[in-house]
Amino acid sequence: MKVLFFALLRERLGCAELVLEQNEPTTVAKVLEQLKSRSQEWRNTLDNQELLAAVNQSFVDFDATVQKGDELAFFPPVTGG
Amino acid sequence: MKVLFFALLRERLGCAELVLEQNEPTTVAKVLEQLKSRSQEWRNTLDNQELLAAVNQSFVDFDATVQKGDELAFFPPVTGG
Amino acid sequence: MIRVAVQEHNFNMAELYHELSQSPANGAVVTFTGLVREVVDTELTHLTLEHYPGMTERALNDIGQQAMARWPLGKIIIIHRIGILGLNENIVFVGVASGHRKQAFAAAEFLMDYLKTRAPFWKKEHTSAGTSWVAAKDSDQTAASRWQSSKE
Amino acid sequence: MIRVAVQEHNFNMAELYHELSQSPANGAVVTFTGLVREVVDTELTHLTLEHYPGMTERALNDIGQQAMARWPLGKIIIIHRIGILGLNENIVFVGVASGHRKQAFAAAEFLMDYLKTRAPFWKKEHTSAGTSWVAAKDSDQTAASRWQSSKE
Repeated sequence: MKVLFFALLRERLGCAELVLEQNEPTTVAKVLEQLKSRSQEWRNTLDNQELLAAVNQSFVDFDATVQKGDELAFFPPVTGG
Repeated sequence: MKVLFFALLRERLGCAELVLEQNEPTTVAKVLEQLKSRSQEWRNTLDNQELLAAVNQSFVDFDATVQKGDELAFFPPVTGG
Repeated sequence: MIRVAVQEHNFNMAELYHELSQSPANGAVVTFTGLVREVVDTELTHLTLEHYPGMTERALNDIGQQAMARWPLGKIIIIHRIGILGLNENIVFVGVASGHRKQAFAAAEFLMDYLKTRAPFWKKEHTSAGTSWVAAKDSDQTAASRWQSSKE
Repeated sequence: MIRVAVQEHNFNMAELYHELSQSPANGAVVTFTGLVREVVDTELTHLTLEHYPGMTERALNDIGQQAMARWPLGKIIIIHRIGILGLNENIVFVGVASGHRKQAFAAAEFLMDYLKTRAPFWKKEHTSAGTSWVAAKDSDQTAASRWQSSKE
């Protein structure tokens, strides 16, 4: 599973993209917990930021299912236009 | 006093502009009555048409005063844009 | 700043947009353009646009000033064409530049609603079946009157 | 018909207007353009626009389809620029062609409200005082949410 980060989140984490081994279907919320457990810095950043999530380039709630081969993205509220 | 007619009104009356002798101040409504009395055709046209009026190029109600030297205009509801 | 024009010749969208987008204080530009539209069931060849010279410019300026008094706007342009206008030709342009989009949208719609009911222009349709003056629409009166009860 | 584009280069207003005004069935064209606006108290030199390649195009198309489902529209164009954008440069263009003005205005405003809250773009301001990501505005969420309770 590919996980993408954008904008402020990408900058704070110092990471634009990572790959997670994930054989069983899981949820966006569980992946997020797993990411927070990587380090105190990741936890702080992901806790302190209002986050949006997309799976395969569509917005989803955090209880949405993600599985092997999916593209999961986390990012701050959008500010285009 | 100059009296102007536009669009359908101009066409029906066969008149774009006429000059009325008017030494005393009067009202738009009274001028309209005077115009209707010119002929049965004028009466029919001015009775059967929803009319707007302007004095010196500003919209007015029919009880507005008009006087010597004013430019009075009658026309149908506008349809620009 | 308000600029109004009543003219026979067409307007140039690129120039108008340039004029509207000059100031770095204005982050939002909204434009409306009305065009000669086909008429269902009859073959429209063209419109003729009659107006009340002098009063039209006054009325358009007045409408522009009312919009300026309601919203913080940087620039308003109103252009109305007159004379003979073929199918799909431009009739009217309203452009508004403002700091924010909400005000720009509201002002542009206000300007069109007021122009439709308060500027002395009259359209005549020329079709394969003959000519006829366009009737005023109740929906335009309704659209204009809603601005009297609300400030937004 | 919906056309969306995400691009670094500027857009050409004359060409876009031409594209919107082709059909004689559409008597009304409304456009919105958003530009880089000066920032009060700091000297803004430019913005950088980041986006989520692939998802942006999908999101813009989806927003366009929602507008098409709500109103009878002839054509929608949505263009969003990315990369480095200097003061007063164009950022975003939304254009709608429709039979009547009311629908064209409503659709253009809807498209902008949804784009502001549902298309994955992020602005970063570069000023004399440093750089900072632009914060999302509550007013944009409010503007977008009103379309959920009303069909007009």
